This record gives sequence, C-alpha cells and structure tokens, in this order.
Amino acid sequence: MALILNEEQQMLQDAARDFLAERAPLAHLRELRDTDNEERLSRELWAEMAEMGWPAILVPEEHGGLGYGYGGLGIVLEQTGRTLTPSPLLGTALTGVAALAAAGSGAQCAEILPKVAAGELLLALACDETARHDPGFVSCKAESSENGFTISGRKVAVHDGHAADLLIVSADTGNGISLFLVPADSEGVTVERYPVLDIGAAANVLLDEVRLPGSALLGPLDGGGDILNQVLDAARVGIAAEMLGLAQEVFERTMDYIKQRKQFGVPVGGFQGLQHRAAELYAEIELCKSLVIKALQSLDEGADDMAELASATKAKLCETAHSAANEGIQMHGGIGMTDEFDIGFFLKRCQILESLYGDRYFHHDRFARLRNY
Amino acid sequence: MALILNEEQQMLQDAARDFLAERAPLAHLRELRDTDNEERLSRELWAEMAEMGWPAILVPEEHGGLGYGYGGLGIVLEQTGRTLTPSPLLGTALTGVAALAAAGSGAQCAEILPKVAAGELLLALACDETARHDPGFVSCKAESSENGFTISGRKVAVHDGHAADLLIVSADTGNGISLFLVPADSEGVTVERYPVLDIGAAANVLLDEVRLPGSALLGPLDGGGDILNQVLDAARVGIAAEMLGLAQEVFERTMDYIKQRKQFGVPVGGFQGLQHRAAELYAEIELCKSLVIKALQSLDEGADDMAELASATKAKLCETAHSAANEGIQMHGGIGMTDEFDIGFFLKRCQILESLYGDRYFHHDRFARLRNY
Amino acid sequence: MSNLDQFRAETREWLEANCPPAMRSPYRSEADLCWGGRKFEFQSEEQRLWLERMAEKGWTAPTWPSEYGGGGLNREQAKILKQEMERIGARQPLYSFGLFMIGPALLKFGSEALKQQHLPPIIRGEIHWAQGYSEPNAGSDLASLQARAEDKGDHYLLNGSKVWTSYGDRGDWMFCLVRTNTEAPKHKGISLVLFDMTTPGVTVKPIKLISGKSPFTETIFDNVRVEKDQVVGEVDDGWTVAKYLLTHEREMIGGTGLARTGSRNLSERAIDALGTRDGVLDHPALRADIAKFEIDSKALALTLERFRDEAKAGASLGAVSSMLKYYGTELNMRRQELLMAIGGSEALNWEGGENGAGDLPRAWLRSRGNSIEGGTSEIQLNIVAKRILGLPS
Amino acid sequence: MSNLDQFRAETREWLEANCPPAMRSPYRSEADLCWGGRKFEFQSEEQRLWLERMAEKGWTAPTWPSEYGGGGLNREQAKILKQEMERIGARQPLYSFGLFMIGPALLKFGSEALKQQHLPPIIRGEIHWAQGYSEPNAGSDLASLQARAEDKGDHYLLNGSKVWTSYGDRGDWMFCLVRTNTEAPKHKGISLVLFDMTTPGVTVKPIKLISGKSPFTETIFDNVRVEKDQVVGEVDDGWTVAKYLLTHEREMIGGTGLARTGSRNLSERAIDALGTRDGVLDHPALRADIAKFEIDSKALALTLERFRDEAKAGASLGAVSSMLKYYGTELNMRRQELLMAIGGSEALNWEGGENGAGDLPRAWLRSRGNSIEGGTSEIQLNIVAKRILGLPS
Repeated sequence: MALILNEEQQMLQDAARDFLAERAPLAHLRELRDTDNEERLSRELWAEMAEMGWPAILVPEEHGGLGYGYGGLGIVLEQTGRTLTPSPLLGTALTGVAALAAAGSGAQCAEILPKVAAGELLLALACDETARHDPGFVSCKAESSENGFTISGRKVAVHDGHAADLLIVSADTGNGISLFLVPADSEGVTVERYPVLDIGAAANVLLDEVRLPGSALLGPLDGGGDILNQVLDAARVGIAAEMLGLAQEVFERTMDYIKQRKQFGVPVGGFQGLQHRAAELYAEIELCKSLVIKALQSLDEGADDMAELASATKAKLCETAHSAANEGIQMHGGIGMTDEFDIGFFLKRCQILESLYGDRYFHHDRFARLRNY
Repeated sequence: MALILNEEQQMLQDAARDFLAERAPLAHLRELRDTDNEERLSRELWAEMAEMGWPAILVPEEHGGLGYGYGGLGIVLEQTGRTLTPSPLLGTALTGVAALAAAGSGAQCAEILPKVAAGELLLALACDETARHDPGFVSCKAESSENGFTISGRKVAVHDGHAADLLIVSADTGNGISLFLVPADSEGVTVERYPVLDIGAAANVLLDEVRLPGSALLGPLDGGGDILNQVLDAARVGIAAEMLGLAQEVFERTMDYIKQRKQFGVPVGGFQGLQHRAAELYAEIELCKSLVIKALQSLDEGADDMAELASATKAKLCETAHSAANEGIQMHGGIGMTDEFDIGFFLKRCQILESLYGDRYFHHDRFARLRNY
Repeated sequence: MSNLDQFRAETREWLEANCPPAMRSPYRSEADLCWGGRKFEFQSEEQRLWLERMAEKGWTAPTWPSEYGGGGLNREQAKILKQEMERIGARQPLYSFGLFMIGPALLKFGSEALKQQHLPPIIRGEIHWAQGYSEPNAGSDLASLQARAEDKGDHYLLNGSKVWTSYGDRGDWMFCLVRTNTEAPKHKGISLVLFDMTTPGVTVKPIKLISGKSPFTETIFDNVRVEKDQVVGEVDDGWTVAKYLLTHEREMIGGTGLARTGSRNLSERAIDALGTRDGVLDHPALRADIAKFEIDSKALALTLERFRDEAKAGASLGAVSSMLKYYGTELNMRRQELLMAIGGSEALNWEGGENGAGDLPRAWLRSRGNSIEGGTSEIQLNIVAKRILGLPS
Repeated sequence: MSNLDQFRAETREWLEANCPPAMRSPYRSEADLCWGGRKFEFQSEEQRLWLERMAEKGWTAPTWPSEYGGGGLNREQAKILKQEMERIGARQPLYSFGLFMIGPALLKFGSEALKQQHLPPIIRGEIHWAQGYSEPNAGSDLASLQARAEDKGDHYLLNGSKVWTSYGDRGDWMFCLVRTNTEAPKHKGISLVLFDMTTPGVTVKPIKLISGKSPFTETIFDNVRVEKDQVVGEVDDGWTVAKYLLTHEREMIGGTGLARTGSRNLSERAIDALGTRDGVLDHPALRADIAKFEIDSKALALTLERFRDEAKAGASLGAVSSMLKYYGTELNMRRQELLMAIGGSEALNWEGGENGAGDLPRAWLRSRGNSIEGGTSEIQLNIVAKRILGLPS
C-alpha cells in the first residue's frame, strides 16, 4: 500500500484539524488545569468528539462503528498530539476497542462497543504493576470461584484509569495470563487518582478480592498474554501517532519563533548553529512520519512483523519527539521556561507518552529480541 | 597533588617535543611505510630514544633507570601521540617495565631491566586470545614439567609482538592465571606478523609446547590475574596519554586549517555550525587532560581507586580522540580523505589505540562494575 | 609547629566549640540553605547562631579584608578552614549573591565609600542582594538593554524593567545594569548601579516556570530614584563590571553538574529502582548511559580542580568559565533526564513521589533552563570558539 | 488478461529464457558489477551476454524512449520488470553514470543531436562516462569553479583541472562543468560540456585515499578541444543542468545507508563475532547501538518509499534529496563504525581478515568520505534549513 493518505483519510484529517482548532486548541488544556477540573477531562468535549464519530472509528461496522481502522484513528490522534487535547481517545477508542475486537465474545462486543461508539463508556487498560512497563510481570491473581473469578492485586500508572468506567485487567490465572473486564465501581476496587506532570491524571488501582462473573473473562483463560501484546502494540503505534503530531507542532512553532525573534540585530534562526540542529531534527521527524504511517497501515493489514514495527516506531518517536520538545524550549530561550508560554506543555506531555507502554530503552531491547539478537 | 606539571616534567615535555620535531615528525611514519620497513619500527630511532633515556623513565634507579615514574612517561607518550611516532615505548618502556616492577624477582629485574633501560631488549604483553580484549579469558595452558613449565596456546593481536625479544604471556596454571617470560626465539614459538591499518604491525603468537625453565615464572604461581590487571591499568593510562596527544594535535591542525581555508569567500572556520562542534570538542579535550594527568599521578601514588580511574580515562579518551580524528577529516573536506595529506593517519592510529586493552564499551562496563552497578 | 599548623589547630578547636551539631548534618533540601537578608526566616536557632558566630569572625567571607569585617585569611588559611569545615561536615553559614557576586565586584571596582557601606552587611548576612541584568527583549544580547537611568543632577531616575532575577522576591538591594548614555555605542553607555528595593517605584512580580515554581522574578521600575554615589566603577563603563560578574557566575554554575554532598548518586538510585541481575544493574542500556554520565561528572570535577591549580600557578583562565558553564549545565540536564528514565511512571507524579511534592519531575523541568540562564549554551560555545579557539567572526 | 498481466507473463518468460544462471546469484563484491565502457573487461561470458541481451531490448534503460534504444516502458511496466528481475534474483545488467546521471540530463536538457549521439551507446554499455565537477580549490562552493573553456570560434579550448571524478581512470567520455564566461556572476558563466577523454591534452591521475585505494581521479586539461555542439542546455546556463544532476546524485547516495541485497546484516555479524547469552547478543551496550541503527535504517528505507509514493501522487520533492543524502551517508558511516567495534582487533588487520584484503578497515575509512563527497553534510543541512525550513540567511 502506498505510504500516503487516501482521499477519505485526508478529509478525516481536515475535519479533525478544524474541529480541534475551534473546540480544543492548546488553551483548552490550560483551562482544564486552571479551573481545577478534577478529571482533567471535558465530558462535553468528549460528547462532541462522539458526534464527530471519533470513538467509533475503530469499532467494526456491525457494532455501530465506522470501521475506519487504525489508519483513521491514527490521523485523529496525530491531530490531538498537535493540540495536546486531553481525551479518552487512547484508552477507550484505541486500546479498549482493540482489546474487545481482538478477544471479545459476540456478547461482550455487542454489549460494550455500541456504548463506546456513542461516547457513553470509558475504558482503561490496567496491565502494569511496576514503575517501568513490564506487561509480562503479573502478580495480580484471579482465582476461579463459583460462577466466576475472584481477583486481587494492584495495578499502577493506569492511563485514563482515573476516569474509566470499565477496566481491562491482566491477571495470573495459574497457567498463564488472562484478561478481565472489571467495572470500576465493583466492590473491592479502589481507584487512587493522582495528577501527572502535564496536569493530566492517572491512577493506581487496588483490587481487593473483587468478585467477577464468568462473563468478565475477555478471551481465552490463560491465553491473554498474546492478546495483551497485540493490544499493546496497537496502543504503542497510536501513542506514536500522537507523538508525531506533538513533534511536528512543537517543531513548527519553534521554527516560526526563531524566524522572527531577533538577537544582536538579526533573527536567531539565521545562525548556522541552530540551523543545523533544526535541519537534523527535520530529518528525524521525516523518518518518524514514515514509520507511523507504515505501522498504522500494518495494524490494519495484520502484518506479520507488527511487533517489530511497533517497537521500532515507539522507540524512534520517543527519541525524536523528546529532542523536538527539548529544542523547543532551548530555542525559545527564557520565555520557553515560563508557564505563561505554551511551548513547555509539549515536553510535559511528551514525557508521559514516552513512559507509556515502554520507553526507548524498553523498545530498543524488544526490537533486538524480536530480531533474535 | 596539584593537577599541573612540575618543573622537571615541563623540561621533559620540552625535550620530548623538540626531539620528536627534529627526529621523528609525522613524516617519519610515512617514510617507514613507504620504504617497506618490515618491522615498521626504526631501530636507529629507538637507539636515539634510549640515549634520551626514554626506555629508562619508569625503570627504578637501582636497576639503572631514571625513576621518573608514570607522570614522566605519560608526558613522553603524549608527545609521541602528537607525532604518531612508532616506537616500542608502550610495549617495552611502559607495559614491560610495569610488569617486572610489579612482579619481577630481584634476579629477573636485575637481568632484564638494565637491558630495557639501555634500549637493547624489546618486550610485549601477550594476554588476549580473542578479537575483543578479555584478559580474564585464558585458554593458554602452562603445565609443570621437570625443572619448569610447558606452555601451549595462541595469543592474538599482541601489541609490539612482531618486534619483541621477550614476551610476557598469561597462562592458565590450574588454579589461576600465571605470567611467564617467554623469549620470542624459544622453540615452539611462532610469531605471525601482520600489518595493521596505520601501517604499523602486530602479531598473533602460537605457543606449541614451549618448554620454559622455572625462572620464567613472573610473580606468584596462580596469582598472575591481579598483577595482569594492575599492569593493564598502567598500560591503559599510558595509551590514554598517547591518545590525548593525538587528539590535541589533530584538533589543533584542524583549527589551523579551518581558519585559513575559504569557501564562498569566507574562512570555513567562521561558520557557526563548525564553531559549535569545535567548541564542544575543545571542552571534551579539556576533560580528557584532567583525567590523564590525574590517572598518571594516581599510578605513581598507588591510589586505591586506580582501576576505576583507568577505565574512566581510557573510555573517555576513546570517545574524544575518535571524535577529534573524525572531525579532523570532516572539517578538512575532500583533502582530508587523501593519503597524500596527513590528517587521516590520526584516525587510523586512534582506532588501534582504542581497541588496545579495552574499547569504550569494555571500559564503560568495567567502570560500572567497579562502582558496584 | 608552623603558623599554618597552629592555625589549623585553632580553627579545629573553634569549630568544635562553635558549630552547633544541627549544622553538621547533610542538607536535606534547598530549604536548609541560609540565605540571610531582611526577609529571611531562620529555620532554627542553630542556623541563626551559626551565622552569627561565623560572621563575627568574618568567616562567612574568609578571604575578604578584615577592615570590612571579612576574615582576612590568606589562600592557605582559607583552604584549611574549608578542610576543617568539611571534616566535621559543617554547613555553609551563609549563601548569598552578595558573597558570590556583588561583593567581589565591589572589592575590585567599588569606591572606598561603597565598600564600607555594603561589605559589612553582606558578611553579616543582613542584606539579600538581587541581580538586575536581563530584560524582556534582551536575552542573550545583554548589552542591548533598555532600562534607562536619566541624569537628574544629583541623582538618576530609573525606568524600565528586568527579568530573570533569582529570588528577587527575597531581595533587599539590587545591583542593576542600566543605560546611562543613549548616544554611545550599546556596550559603552551602561552603568552598574545599586539601590534599595524598597525605594518607591520598584515593583517585583514572580515569574512562574514550567516546573510550577517561581524561583525568578520580574522587576519593574517606575521613576525610581538612584543616588549618584551608588554607581560601581566608572559611569558608562558598567559593561566592564558586568563581564567580570558574568565570568564569576559562569564558574559557579559550572559546578552544577557535579554530585553534591548529601545527594545520593545516580547509580545508587538506579539500583534501588531497577535492581541487579548477575551482580550488575538490571538494565544494560541505562547502565551504560549512567556510566558515561558518571565518568564525565568525574572528569569535570577534576577539570575544575585542575583549573584552580593552574590559576594558583599563575595561569590566566579567562574564557574557560564559558566552557565550564556549558559543560556543567549540560551535564546536570543529562543527570535529570537519567533520573526521569530511572523513575519510569513514578517520575510522572506531579504531587507525589519520593518527597510527596513531585520533586523529581519539577527538578527535571527546572533543569531545562540551565542551558539558557546565565548565558545560553550557544552563547558559551560562541565565546569558546572565538576567544579560546580564535575562530573568525 | 489485462495488458499489464500479459506484459508480466511475457517478461517472466523472457527473463527465464535469457538471464544466464550465473547472473542470478547475489553479488559477492563490487567487482561483480558490470560498468561497461571501452576499457571494461567482462568477468564472464555470462556477464557479457546478459548485458547484450538486455541492451537489445532497451531494458538497461527501461523507461527511456525506444527511439534512442531505450525500453520505452511506462512506469507500471518498469515496476513489473523490476519485480520480475527481483523474483529470480537477476543482477543489474549495467551500472553506469551514463544511465544514472548524464543520460537523464540529456533527456531533459540535451539537443536532439546530442541525444541521438550519446544515448544509444549509454544503453548498450559501450561508453563509460566520467563526471568533471569539483576542483582543487572549489569544494563545497562548486560554483566558484575555475576550469576555463575559451571560445575559439568553432570550438572551445579547455584549460584547468577537476578532482574527485569517480573511477575517472575507466572513463571514455566526460561531462564537465566549465566556465565559458568570466564576466558574468559566478553561477551564470558556467556550461556543461561533453568530450572524449582520449582528446589530446587530457591527463588522468589517480587520487590515493586513506583506505589505500584510488576510486577517484584528478583530471588535468591542457588546451583540450571541445566541440561547440557538445554543450548540454544553454551556453552559460550549465548551473541549471548541474543542479538537476546534483539532486539526482544525492537521491542515489541517500540509499547508501540501507542494507544491500546479499550483504549480511549487522546483527547477524555481531552474533557471529560476539555470541549470545541468555538468548541475546552478549554485549548489551553494542546491542542497543545496533538496535538503534537498524531502526533508523528501517525508517530511512520507509522514507525513501514514502517519498517515491508522494512523488507518484504528484508532490514535488525538491530539496528533500539533501535530507536523504545527509541521513543516508551518516547512517552508512554509523554502520561502518559499528562493524569496526564488532570486529575488535581483527578489524585492524590491513591485509587479512574475512576476505583476506583488509576489507573491513578499508571500507570503514572509505566511508568517512561519504559525508564529504557529493556535497558535504554541512551543505546538505544548509540546504534543508534554507529551502525546506525557510530559515533566514
């Protein structure tokens, strides 16, 4: 498939850009923070996004979705990366839907996906138990009990966990990992919400002998490990798409600034020291664009080398977006360090996205392992 | 001790610089190559160096040496690093003398060191058996036999091994590593000489049931491992001193070149892109100077943290000298790629010194291990 | 017993007797530093006492002349005092911009009257000095400053503003670069003036950083009266004083990248967070990055030591302060980046974490400014390229 | 069956029948490439035959018009030919600067007579073209070239010299940038001329590189006669043609960093040299560097693919060739550095090693020139900064 957007995708991109410019530019993030919005999320905005069809992009048509696939959802995420718009897109519209599409029974899909598509239900994936991403490490235990399971353990740094209605939880079921659908209001579930550095939020989730019906099992018993990896790879690519938007936006804002900012009587963008760094960053961002579009297409195609490509993409975006965000501050000089100016928000969000589902170190290691070295 | 040269050392530095400028500037290396000198070494030059007292610098006074210590020898090595002068200084005057001083019996020292000081005997340390430095890996075996030992195995990449009269060989003696003094003309010793990329040479050494007298054992039986590490640390610091001279010289030549070389009507050294890279390199070289002088002083003082400091110094010099040599070619442009011009020789020698007794990867790892992580 | 040995013995005895035990414990945070000044609230009686006792001996400024209340020590004696304080882990009795910055400038450029007026209160920690250098539209190009001191006969009238004053909200007096001559070329018409920040017309506003904290302020001048005898050095020649001060500042900042006393080093934190495997840190790639950092950190510490030794031996250091500022700040930024990588998702917590205040991500964000404040890294590299390497403009 | 399907079937059949088995094996070294030209010695009868057969169909230049002997294929057909050749692992019948460089320039700028004269021998591999661009004192500043073509009425007389001509010693004809007008601004008085290198007054000298090899030559012109009808494009407007050619060259070089068919990839070589432990390469730090390299390599390959797709969709690429040249060459240099690190002391052997000819260190040293030849990395970054990012001069 050609590594360019098709006509439908270009229309989606234009629509997303226009909507975000009007309804959720960067000022929206600042407003959420400064009005002490507890959830750091605007439910009104989410309702509008639902009207735009965004939570339904990945949902198959038979469950009331649009079936635009990852290629479509990636386009929207890239745009929200530019505006740093807080939304449940990643946790719900991507990760949540991917998990149900990959492993959900007919009944589970029929129950949950239409609500997701309508923007009425928020999901979150609770898979990590340590400060460093390590989905294979699961000490959370689910034991069979009459007509269902009893699950206990603690999950940390659950993205969107502070707002989710339904948690997808990985647990050790004796002979492997299994995934479970756990309503956040179940008895025994404690959601410990905390603010993170871009002034979004996340949560640690305590599960204390939470009793679940048999229908809470998502996918095969003891067979959740592969599904989890598959869902995580989709999430990683989605995060990379968001980081691509972030990197491009911070870079473009910085280029605009150094073209007009004068020092010693000339624009600072005329100094070759900055120019060479800018040109190098441009090259890295171009490489990122290629990885992201290929990875999104490969998700839709179910490509064999998906894991390798997802790790390559996430690793590269972690490096490049971070450089772009750092250079954004450095090239803005003192003003870039002030809270009043927006450029610092890019670095904050970047750090969160880098950490989520594996940083550069994690993915360099995984990439090498997948290539057998 | 203050991190500066004392008066005696400054005089030694001046003398070395003057001698090399007159007798062994870079043209000397080129001449050795172009006249197809088999050994890639000038015996006449070595005799003159011996007259200057260089092989005797590290030799204790009681054995006919000067006892100037590592501080003194490092100064000379730094200067030969500037002129890329091929000589047996590293193998004989540093490594060889260090080994005897550390572990030699009175008789061994009395027999060998005066000859070394007089420039009449060349030594080489044969400790590696694989293409990557790993002194702890010793498959070469020495077995006790009547009145002595029988030693068999293969050593690779022996620095100065192509010219040495006496080899210092590490071998497994059952309960540890031991060191042996092996005359290169012993029966069963085959020296496979090969040219290396700066057009010096090195050798692989085959030992096939070489019979040695008991007096060939250097230091305690099975106790050679620690001595070897101590000798290697001294050698690493000496190599770092040579690399420091190399880095400074290639950097200074490059700065001179970009000040006068014009492009687009102005000196290329006026472009900020090059200026920033040059300034960064300057900073790295300044850090290198500090490590080298401290490490040389610490060798003379027998400091506790010698191993850590030697690894830090070698690692940092590997990185910095390599960058300086690469930038030397890049900033010279096309002419820097030609054999006719001298600047490329710095990169070639640099690569050899980097590889010798552990590259940057080896020493980063060792440094971390020594710091318990 | 030599004079120096005797000095050491006396110093040791005095310190043992006078340094309160609480002042011999490692710093727990920046809050433990004693900054002095009118608005300063002592953390403890011990802190107040320690300052008072040291100030009385002039040992808050050991090498300053005793006629102004300084210690009057020579270099060897000062070194011994430092060693003896380190021996018992004594804290610095006073940190202040007066001691580090305007004091040395006054000693070098100030009139006798200015020295007598300002040095004693600095030594006693009574006045917190604030720096008025940068302006909103003159970042790296400091000499293009616009704050204007108009000659009104017996005084100046100051209008304009300054930004990036460290802890300006704690400031009692300000040393401030102002334009006293608008006709001259931009480096020529500048003077360094001193004034009390309670003078009518001075307004101080905090600048909130991306770290959520406000360690800097903006200061606005609306017809502020500055006495003519409060000019340091020659009128219109303040740039000479400013350059001296900037060099001084850079050298101080150059040490930022080094592990500070009391702060746990990087590899120990990494082992706590990541654990070991086969005896080494269980994260090979991060381990290599930490080793590179620690080697560079060690090399920079040795370089500071070497430059001090060279200076003692009479070498002129000049622009190397730019190199130190550049390298030290870049190193500290690398350190903060590594701490974030080690911390993983815990390092993202804005209000929790180790000290319960989001210290880790806030310190990391704060460090991004290191390569901007006090002259950007780009400016330092320009200085090295031109003044040390002699590359053409 | 569609026309394209039919074309594929016929192509497959023809290739099966005509590509000699020896021409379906991977390249073992550069020596396996067929460069053509008067001085070329075929390595084998199969190599000669394969060139002859492909040239006869015009498939050495598949998309060139058939009137000049080209294949006359449209883009889809050319793609199918490429796929079918890859399917059976067929080697390229001919590599030449005629095909890659002067041919496309002639198609775009050349007179009808020049096309008829030069394109057919290029397609048949009969003439090896050499490039005359750089001069000893005009490196990156190409337009300051001095080689002078003096107007002698019906011809020019050429004096001066060129350096860095790839394989100039194999050259039959040269395309050469010369100054035809010394009055005009430096970019305006340049023309691109063609001449036979056997013309009296042409002297070719090898340039020995630090790798010990001589892939480049210097060419000296002493009153060399150049016919006036051998000017490509307008007289004095050769800069336009030169820019087109440089862009073309950069795009070609941009692919250098990618793993080539038949060459073993980095991680496999690393495993051979270093072994594994617990299932991963037994050298954690080098392993991370190799992973970063392989990720960047993959990303660059995808970027080349994406740009091709964008070009097909009508986008104008322009200066991105500078980015590709920059990144591709830097990547190849990283690759060579990693190979040296993997090789350890074996990589230092100047005459031994894997192929018994010091290939590894020589290739590494050769690669240092990648960021210089064809426009330095600095020049490419300047072009990106100004033409793509629009940063001011």
